[in-house]
Amino acid sequence: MTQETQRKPLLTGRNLVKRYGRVTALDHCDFELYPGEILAVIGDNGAGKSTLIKALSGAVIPDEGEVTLDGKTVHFQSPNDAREAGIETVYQTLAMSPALSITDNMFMGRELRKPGFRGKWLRQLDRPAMEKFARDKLNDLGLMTIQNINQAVETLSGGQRQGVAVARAAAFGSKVIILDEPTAALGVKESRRVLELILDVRSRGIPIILISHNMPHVFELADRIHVHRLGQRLCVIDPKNHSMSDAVAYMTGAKVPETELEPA
Amino acid sequence: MTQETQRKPLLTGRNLVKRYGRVTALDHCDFELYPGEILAVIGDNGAGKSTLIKALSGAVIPDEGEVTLDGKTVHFQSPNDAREAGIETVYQTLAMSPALSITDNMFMGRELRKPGFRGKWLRQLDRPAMEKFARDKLNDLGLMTIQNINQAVETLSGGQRQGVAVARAAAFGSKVIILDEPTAALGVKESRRVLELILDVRSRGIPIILISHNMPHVFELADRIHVHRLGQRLCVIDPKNHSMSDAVAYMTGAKVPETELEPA
Amino acid sequence: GSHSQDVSACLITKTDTNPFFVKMREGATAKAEEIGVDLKTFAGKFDGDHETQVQAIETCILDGAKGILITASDTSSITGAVQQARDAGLLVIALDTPLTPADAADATFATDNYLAGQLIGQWARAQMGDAAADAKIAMLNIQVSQPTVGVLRNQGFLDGFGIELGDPNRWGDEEDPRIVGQDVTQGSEEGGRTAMENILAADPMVNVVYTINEPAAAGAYEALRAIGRENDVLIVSVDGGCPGVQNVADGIIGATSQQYPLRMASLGVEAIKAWAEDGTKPEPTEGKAFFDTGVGLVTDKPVDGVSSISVEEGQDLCWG
Amino acid sequence: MPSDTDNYETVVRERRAEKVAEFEEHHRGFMGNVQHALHVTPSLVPLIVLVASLILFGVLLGSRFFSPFALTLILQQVQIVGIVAAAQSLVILTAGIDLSVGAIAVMSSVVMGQFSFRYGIPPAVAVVCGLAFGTAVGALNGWLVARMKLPPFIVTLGMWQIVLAANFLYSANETIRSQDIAAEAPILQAMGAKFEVAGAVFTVGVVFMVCLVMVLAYALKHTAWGRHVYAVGDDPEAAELSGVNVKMTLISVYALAGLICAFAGWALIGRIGSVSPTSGQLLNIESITAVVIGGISLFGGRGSILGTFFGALIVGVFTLGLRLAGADAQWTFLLIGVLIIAAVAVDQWIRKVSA
Amino acid sequence: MPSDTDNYETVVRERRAEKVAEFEEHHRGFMGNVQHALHVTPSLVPLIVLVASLILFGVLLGSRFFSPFALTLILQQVQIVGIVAAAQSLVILTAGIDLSVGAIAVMSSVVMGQFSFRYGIPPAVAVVCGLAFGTAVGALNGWLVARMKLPPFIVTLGMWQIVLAANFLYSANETIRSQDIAAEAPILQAMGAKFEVAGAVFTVGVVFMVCLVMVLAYALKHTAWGRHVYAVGDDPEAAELSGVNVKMTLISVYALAGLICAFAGWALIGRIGSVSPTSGQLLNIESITAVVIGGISLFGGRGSILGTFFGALIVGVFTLGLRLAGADAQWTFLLIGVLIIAAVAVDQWIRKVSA
Ligand SMILES: Nc1ncnc2c1ncn2[C@@H]1O[C@H](COP(=O)(O)OP(=O)(O)OP(=O)(O)O)[C@@H](O)[C@H]1O
Ligand SMILES: Nc1ncnc2c1ncn2[C@@H]1O[C@H](COP(=O)(O)OP(=O)(O)OP(=O)(O)O)[C@@H](O)[C@H]1O
Ligand SMILES: O[C@@H]1[C@@H](O)[C@H](O)OC[C@H]1O
Ligand SMILES: [Mg+2]
Ligand SMILES: [Mg+2]
Repeated sequence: MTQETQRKPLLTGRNLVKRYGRVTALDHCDFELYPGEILAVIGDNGAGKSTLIKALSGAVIPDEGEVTLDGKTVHFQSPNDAREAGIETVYQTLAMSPALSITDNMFMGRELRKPGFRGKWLRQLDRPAMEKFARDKLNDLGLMTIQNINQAVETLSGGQRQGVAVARAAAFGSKVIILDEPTAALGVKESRRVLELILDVRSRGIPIILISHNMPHVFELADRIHVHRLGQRLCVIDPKNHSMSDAVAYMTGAKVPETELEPA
Repeated sequence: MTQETQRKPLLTGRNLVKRYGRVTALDHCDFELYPGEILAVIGDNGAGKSTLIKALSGAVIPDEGEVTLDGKTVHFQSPNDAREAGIETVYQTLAMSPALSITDNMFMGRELRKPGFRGKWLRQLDRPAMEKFARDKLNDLGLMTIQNINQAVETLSGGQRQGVAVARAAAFGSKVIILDEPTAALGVKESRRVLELILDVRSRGIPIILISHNMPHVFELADRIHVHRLGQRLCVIDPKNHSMSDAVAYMTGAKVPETELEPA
Repeated sequence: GSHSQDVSACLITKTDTNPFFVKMREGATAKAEEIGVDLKTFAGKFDGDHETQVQAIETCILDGAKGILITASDTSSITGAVQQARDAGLLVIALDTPLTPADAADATFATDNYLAGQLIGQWARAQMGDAAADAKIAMLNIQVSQPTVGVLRNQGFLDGFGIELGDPNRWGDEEDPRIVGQDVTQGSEEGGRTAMENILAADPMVNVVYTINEPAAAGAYEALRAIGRENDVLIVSVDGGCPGVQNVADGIIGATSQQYPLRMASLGVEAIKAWAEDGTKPEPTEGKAFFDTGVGLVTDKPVDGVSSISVEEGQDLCWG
Repeated sequence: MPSDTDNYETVVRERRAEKVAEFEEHHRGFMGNVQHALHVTPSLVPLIVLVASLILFGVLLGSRFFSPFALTLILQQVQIVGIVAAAQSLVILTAGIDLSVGAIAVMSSVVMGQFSFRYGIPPAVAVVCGLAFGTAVGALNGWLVARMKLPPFIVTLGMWQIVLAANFLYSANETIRSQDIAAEAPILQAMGAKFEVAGAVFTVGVVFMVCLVMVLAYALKHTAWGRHVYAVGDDPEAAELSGVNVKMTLISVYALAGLICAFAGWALIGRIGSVSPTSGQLLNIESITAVVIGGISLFGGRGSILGTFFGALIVGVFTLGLRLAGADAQWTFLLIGVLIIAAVAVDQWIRKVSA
Repeated sequence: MPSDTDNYETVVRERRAEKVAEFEEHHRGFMGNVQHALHVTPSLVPLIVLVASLILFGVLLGSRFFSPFALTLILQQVQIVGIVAAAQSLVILTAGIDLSVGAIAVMSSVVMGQFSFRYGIPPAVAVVCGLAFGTAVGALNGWLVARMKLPPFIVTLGMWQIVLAANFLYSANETIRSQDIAAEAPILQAMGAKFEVAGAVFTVGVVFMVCLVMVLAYALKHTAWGRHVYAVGDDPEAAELSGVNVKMTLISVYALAGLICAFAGWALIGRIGSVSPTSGQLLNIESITAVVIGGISLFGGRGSILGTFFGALIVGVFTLGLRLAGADAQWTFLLIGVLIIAAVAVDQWIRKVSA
């Protein structure tokens, strides 16, 4: 990965701190994402992974520290700011409106309007186009067991919901895609589709941050692995030089990494 | 497992049907759980696994079909009925009250009262006892990164929440314990603890229904595997005679099982 | 404060959204300033809100006032608090509405609401002549709780019109078929219009309309105008506010019984001042339990046997 | 026991052109179709209750009730509540509540009246000022809710008191008479203008109410803004995370509600002829009642504005029907209470049967 | 690339006596401690607002306000609202709302009065009948909400109209005079009995209110029932799934609320001396205001009943303070509106700073 050390990171966090009352979820944490890579973030439950990516995507405003995108410091005030900058996130809690349909949820905040007068003046939504797009994206994930694209999201099974969220991010992310445990509720087949999708996305040149507890998946996909422990980045490892056992040992504290940080 | 064929099933479902509007989530499905076993239920997303266990645990009232416990037909009208019959369930959605504390949630519906006058007449809760118990159970799961047992559940990370729910079921189940994807959001270490806990529970003689998408875990623990597909039981396989590839092939429809049902 | 030499007094009205009480307050404030009384004003939140009035009385006692002028929202419920004030050495004068019993207050300056109703009833009957025998009467009352002011005017009207009353303490129990409908209006234009429409839907041939007050009358008129019957229906009302009297002039209302809130207010303020200075209490009108501040029937079409004043006179005396 | 190392994922590695999974379609038949329609069209249930109550009173009262006069009278009587309830629906869909609707309507009408008569501003301009006033108060509500994150109930409760008191202080409790308005500023009564179609009398206000409901129904269903209103009401955090500008959506909803209430104030002048600062005191409770009978959840995100419209009509039908059937005011009040509960019970029952 | 088959799970196979994970404890200091206290005790915020408003009026008005008499007067003036708001809190904690509280209170007092006077039932028995009546209406509310699954807003709105109209019909709008009650049924006025402690005047009703709040605070915090009330309000489905008897909890809450309202009705007789069917019309809005100023969420499951108590007192302090300061009624009304919003804004601000 030495070629990468020359490259400038696309998205960074420096010294990020986030406290919730007595709990320090992020404790002076650093972070880098390089162009075109798949970076996995692993760590115990409660280590602060979700908080870290929320701080990067505007969903949480860190108490201290700074975030840069393309070398420029950014101050996202809301996830919308981050989305406008091209960062698309699938949150662990999925962030969907239960009573609305799958299509509505996929296009939330970037709806398509009918062409011509009806779209421009009556601001009418182009439902057929939106439905077709949604159906295609779900098909890609092998989620065609969903019987009705206009079904309310609250009537979907846990895995189906996750599939919809991932499809949404993959369809719209332009600069960075962040996936917080995207396959947690997915079946074997559906997980596999998501992994393929992640590789598809990378081949479009878009870097991905992947949080996952599934070590085989992490080691299969990741270019680099950020190991998170007790609110901090413990080390970054190269999956080609480390075993899954090493990674698990680091993140659980069973073993201390030799060098604090591997060359990133 | 021939010795088991002689034994009477503890919990059965016959011909269960559940429709949601246009969707048929359970389509004349059968089910058996034998005493002392770990039965895994696997299937694609949306196959109807959660609906099946909800029908068994009173959370959903099936449109058709019957459920028996210990050979007697039961008509659970609410999860409470099932709990009183000794069936404890961890639902996929976890079923916790976000604003209440971990302790409150663990003891919901079976709170401990202070001994003597204060408990009997003032009906005062025995908080210290409840807190100690909760702390011990979470310790068993290695969830001591939870810093405060009186933290509101909504402030826990996804994995921490799941840990609390599993600890609750394991602590109170007396006849059957049902776990719907108990490790989906858990880290490597925490998942391992849950697996150990499941084995602990079985060694106490209590049978377990385990829904999981994690094949290695399923094959490690299960005595029998119920493969669910399109709202029905496709087959029941013995993990000792089948490979994970077989199981995945059956549940995704890539392969059709030879005999409709293996001897259970 | 700077008025420490002054006598201080309180005025507590039923509401201060009804122009009647607004004018009463303005009159009292002007009088108080003129004779050097420090006046604080209070009001309930809606007509019938006696709890807020109780709180106001307590505040006045606490504040060291010499006397209280009150238009009671509930004439008997308020007596406990009034007694407390009197025990604390305050002079309590009921305005507009006598307490039950009337001697619960030290004095009362009020309109005779039953008489106000009677006058418009008599006038309407005389106006119709023989047709009164098969009149079709709509009664637009105040609200479902049947407060005394509404009952007195309603029953007074029916009595004046020559209709046999049932229980004189409530409306709605009369048997006379000439009453084609009763409804409630909240004493507002909107309520007046809706209530009138409801009764018209039941019987479009209504020809006499009693209204609790002039806003309700204005609303009823709009409903009649909407079906083109505004010219063949007689509307009578109570109050004598300036817009109401103008409506009499314009022929919208046939006659209205005028009350004199300014007179009540200034008499009340003077009485408290007098009492603070030499301990004299005002006396009630001969033959009545209260000091009657009078009521005048305002109409341009006087009838025999019912004394009335002209619209011009009414306009001179009108309030608000 | 097969080893942990069984490479089972290869089974799903190649993407097969898989037949789309389909469950046995449960045979529907007529009742099934009805149930499905009820399921996907939430406003159908209040519509059924409305039709049932029309039939009930039609049978009870015959042509007295089933006349063009009586039926259009109901429309006229519900127009103010109907307009205000449309505003209330928007706010309630965002999981808020607006207790200031009545006060805004009345104060807007007072602004229109006083600006014309006290300051001699051209009446048409005064109307615009009144509409602007309503919008401004609504926007202030929205700002307090969205930016200051105060609970809508409290914001609008406080605003209700403030606007109502300001209304009385500003108007000095003076009514502007219908005759004066007709003479000098007839445009203030424009919403009361009548026209007849085959014995049925409609007013501009009634037409406005119907158009308003249709436009809002369209906007809620077929524009991005409408979808965002639902999303915000459903789960504001999720909406924010998935890219909705929650704050602007909320502010726009409250401001629009204020504007609609100001229109209701204008319609109020049309209906009662005069400008009276004491009007509209029951609009809060009546509008919320219409919304809830119409099936919109007070927890936001669910229901349709057409339902609200039917809800307002249901109350109107019962009120007039009971009065015509001879119930006195107190009994009408009591029976409306029973019917509010019954209407919603029927609603629940239909939903359950059709679930 | 390491193989998929790396048996990484062995790393975590043996359970190690692991040191409990601890994050660096953020240094707290004085402000930190204050913030923490605010965080864990939700009723502290309204308490602070209350104390601030007491100080404000104390400075403005001096000893006229800061006398034992004036301060206990506030208690007397808020007692009815305070009692009813306690009932309202319970219902709102379950994510419901009770619009029938005022009507239940009044009708219960009418039952107590009319049973004694019209039927000559011994007054003590009549009081019990009144309490039973309130409980029954509350239980009916609860039954409709829990069993019939009707929205609480609608159920209690309908019940409000029904009970209020029944109240007027049954009482024939007659007030039972204070003097008659004192002579023939003094127990009806028992809640109004006064006693003095060092210049401060207390009534039995005030003591009842304070005790009621304490008992309910205890029950909500330290009994299983109380925890279930919160759980039901938080997420009824989750509560049901985790073993709470949601229906019985709801019915018990509404029935208890009815009983408490009936006590409020009794206290009402004590306060005004007479039995008047027109009392209590503002209790709905006033009790809800107290609850919300006290920091209980209208969406259920969050807040404390002590907060409600302070909320009621805040309104009482402002009302008396403004009156004493000489503000006229409309200005008082307007300022209370401003203060409702301001109190909650301060509350939000404190919470934000202490988050
Ligand atoms: N809103 C909140 N309020 C209080 N504490 C919080 C909040 N959100 C997270 N925390 C705490 O911060 C810590 C880190 O949480 P976070 O969700 O980032 O963990 P995570 O690494 O994503 O865990 P998991 O793998 O279980 O998802 C946890 O201890 C959690 O309890
Ligand atoms: N409340 C509901 N309303 C409508 N449809 C529902 C409802 N609950 C479940 N379904 C539908 O029933 C089918 C089965 O859902 P279920 O949750 O049982 O699947 P599952 O096998 O547990 O899937 P997963 O592995 O993703 O959890 C799905 O198609 C789902 O959309
Ligand atoms: O006398 C008053 C009357 O004139 C007003 O219209 O309503 C209230 C009454 O007390
Ligand atoms: Mg996480
Ligand atoms: Mg499931």
